[in-house]
Amino acid sequence: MDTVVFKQNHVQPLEKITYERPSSLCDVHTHYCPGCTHGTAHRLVAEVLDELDIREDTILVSSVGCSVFSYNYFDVDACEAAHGRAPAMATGVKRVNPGKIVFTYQGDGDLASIGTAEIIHAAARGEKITVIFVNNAIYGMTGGQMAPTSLLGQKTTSSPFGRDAQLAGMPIHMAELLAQLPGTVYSVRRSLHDARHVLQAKKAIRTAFEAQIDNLGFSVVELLSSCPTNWGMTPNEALTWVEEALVPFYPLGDYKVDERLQGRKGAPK
Amino acid sequence: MSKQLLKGNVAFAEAAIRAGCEAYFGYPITPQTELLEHMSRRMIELNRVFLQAESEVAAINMVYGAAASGVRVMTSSSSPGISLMQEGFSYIAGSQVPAVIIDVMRGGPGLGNIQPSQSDYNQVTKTAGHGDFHPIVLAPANVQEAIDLTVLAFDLADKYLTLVFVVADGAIGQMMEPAELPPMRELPFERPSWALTGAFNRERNLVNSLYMGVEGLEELNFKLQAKLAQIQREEVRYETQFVEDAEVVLVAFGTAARVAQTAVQRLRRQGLKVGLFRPITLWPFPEDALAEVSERSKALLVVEMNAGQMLHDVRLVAGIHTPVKFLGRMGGRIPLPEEVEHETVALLEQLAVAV
Amino acid sequence: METSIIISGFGGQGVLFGGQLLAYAGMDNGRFVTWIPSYGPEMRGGTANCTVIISHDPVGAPIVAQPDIALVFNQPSYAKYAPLVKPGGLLIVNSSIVQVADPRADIEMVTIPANELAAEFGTVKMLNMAMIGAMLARHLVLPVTAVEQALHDHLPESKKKLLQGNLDVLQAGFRAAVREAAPV
Amino acid sequence: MATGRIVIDAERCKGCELCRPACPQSVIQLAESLNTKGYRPAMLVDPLHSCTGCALCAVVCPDGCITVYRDLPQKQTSLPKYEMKETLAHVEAVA
Repeated sequence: MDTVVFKQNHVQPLEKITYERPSSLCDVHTHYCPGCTHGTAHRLVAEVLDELDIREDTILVSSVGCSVFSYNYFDVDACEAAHGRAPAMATGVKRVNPGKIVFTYQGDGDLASIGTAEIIHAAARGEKITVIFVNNAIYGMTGGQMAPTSLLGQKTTSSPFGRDAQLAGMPIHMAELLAQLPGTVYSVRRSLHDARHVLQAKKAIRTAFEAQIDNLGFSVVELLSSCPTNWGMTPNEALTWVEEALVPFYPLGDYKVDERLQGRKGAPK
Repeated sequence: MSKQLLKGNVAFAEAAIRAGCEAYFGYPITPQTELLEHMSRRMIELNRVFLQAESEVAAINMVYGAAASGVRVMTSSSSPGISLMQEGFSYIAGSQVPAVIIDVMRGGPGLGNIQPSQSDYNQVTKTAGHGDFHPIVLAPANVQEAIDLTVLAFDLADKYLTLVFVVADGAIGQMMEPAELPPMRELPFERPSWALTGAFNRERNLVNSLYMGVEGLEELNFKLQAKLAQIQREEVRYETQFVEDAEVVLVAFGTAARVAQTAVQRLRRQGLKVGLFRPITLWPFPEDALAEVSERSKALLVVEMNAGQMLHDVRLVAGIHTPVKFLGRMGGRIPLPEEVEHETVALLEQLAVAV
Repeated sequence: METSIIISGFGGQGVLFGGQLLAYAGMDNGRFVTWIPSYGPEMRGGTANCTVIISHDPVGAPIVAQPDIALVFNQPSYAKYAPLVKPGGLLIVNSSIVQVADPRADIEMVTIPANELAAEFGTVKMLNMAMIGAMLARHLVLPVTAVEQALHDHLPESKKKLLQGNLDVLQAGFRAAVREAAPV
Repeated sequence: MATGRIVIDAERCKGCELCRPACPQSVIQLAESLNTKGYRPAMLVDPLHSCTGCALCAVVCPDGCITVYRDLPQKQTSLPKYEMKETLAHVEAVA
């Protein structure tokens, strides 16, 4: 997509665009807080849709949580599911549109709490959908309550003394869990805390969509993400917390990569 | 096409298929399971979509997804499963996509039992989940009607972009009667313009029930109310028997109406002036027609297989001038014609004394 | 004219199919019919019963308090339905299993050894046909030829090889009931 | 060393500053003025033309505000800066 700028009366271009806003994003401003990496995740998905040239074939199933308005941000056909039900709704959409690309975009409360049955069974069936799972260890939209993925000791508005395993159980590792299911062909965890990891995340998202294009089965990318507002940090402090607290507890890695996906961008070497 | 001896549940399923149902999502629950089983075989044979979901909650949300994609889709369940689906109904209502739900009711509350009941009247007619909405609710009283109303349900769902329920009690689901199936309809080649099919050479489509602004949501509600008003004007259905000169009119739907019909026929043979009013659409409730009947008669007797749910709608129509009595059996019990006769005769005697 | 029939036994005695066969025969002869089973946990290995109504008019209530006819295949069914038969009605009892106690004077009762008849003329699984045959001998609800035709037309394809056996047992039940009715 | 520049959509920018530490050349700062939303948007402050067009700022930008340009190698000796700016302004105006 290189765009070149020509100097008048010169044959040679002066400069070229090497990075621009992906066309699969709508030309609107998002409602996300400053520094929220939801925006980054959106951009990566849109870049992948552009690169694979599948925007016109893609249907988004939004979920409930901070990303509830994601249907306003992607320039694709979209619907909005009930809280946690995106994988079920996506199943309905995909089954009657088997040639289309269907993805859900879900947060941790949606996917790992209220919607665990739906995500587990969509994966178990090998539903040919792609799931973008944004894990920021907190309920953002409702104002910072404890999430199923909140860390032990993490203070939230509903765990004011820090998450206590006796009281609230242990955080849940979804990428590992979903990798256990035979219908899953791709389950990986990436992080969005710096440029290098963002680029790795994009490769994984691309592979996840390729898995669907090739009709292989269920693919999911868990993205460790930040919530500066509810964590009470600056955006850059929040990214540091992702790196120093979330990444050690939620190890980045490839938990399942179907052999048919080996050797692609984002697949392990 | 000649008549076949068909089980109600099978009739629902095959009628849906012939009406052009392209996708079915469901979860087993007695007493509607034969419906799901029939779908599991026939839909696959026809290369259509059948999926046994992990729960009723998932099933209705799969229905929502397929409905948003513009195909004829349905699910079926029974009372506790319908309770679970209420979330999905509400989203479907708010999104204005068409879907058909078959509810073969059983006794409640709670897990209740699997015997025939009309326990879901309130939960299907009064609203779909939270919010201000009424699905269209059709109530067959025999297997032929189960077929005809299922076909109608798909047509109404498409016409009004709404949820349509066909509600039967377990007896109608389990019973076999001679009935005639309609011919198989061709499936449409094209999806509606609003459907989710990928934004190829067009603006993107959005199917959604979320309106953060007050104005937007109120505007949606005005639209929904206008649609419901139109349905109330145009889609009322009911049946009457012997109401012209009836002193007491029995009001009942589904299996209860069949029992009432037997009672009415026996009492007529004894020369007693009794009639039957049977709502076929439970929503829209046939208010005007019943009001007319109620004005002519001395009393109404509502017969239901619940503690009195339609009763309240009848009372609203009858007002304070026509007494409304109630006979209900609960817990999966079907009232017997003898009970209904007895109650009707007692009511006639009371009226005679009062005069 | 409406005739209600309850057929009751335990799962595997062909109670439900027997009822369906009568419904088919009624339908094919231009009658209004309903068939409704008891359904529930008891159908999974316990007692099973169904109600069939055959009528010249559209059928209202699909269940009855007092059937015109009851076919009881086992002891619990006898205990439950013998008292319910309408006065003047007909009770067919499978005497291979049922011990008759306190026979009612106000109904007609026919006892036939359905298991033995079925085993002799077909297989023991066909006892439902013996019971139906006996009923047809004593009640004019349908001609026996109508039920024979229904067997021809509606026996599932997988059971077609059992057709002749079923017809034979039906006839055997019919004859046994005629014999029983003859004055001693 | 390659050279380039970035254009930041100041109205879209929420001033989160994630791009600042991401920039190896430290040529991004927040503006003193506010955009219409009330944020101090990021801006390129690159008097020495040390931006390499590496795009790391754009990679971390959650709001997709940053377009990155990289200068192409020229056969003739590099044009004076003022001429290029004028040309670009002209081209953008025409576009």
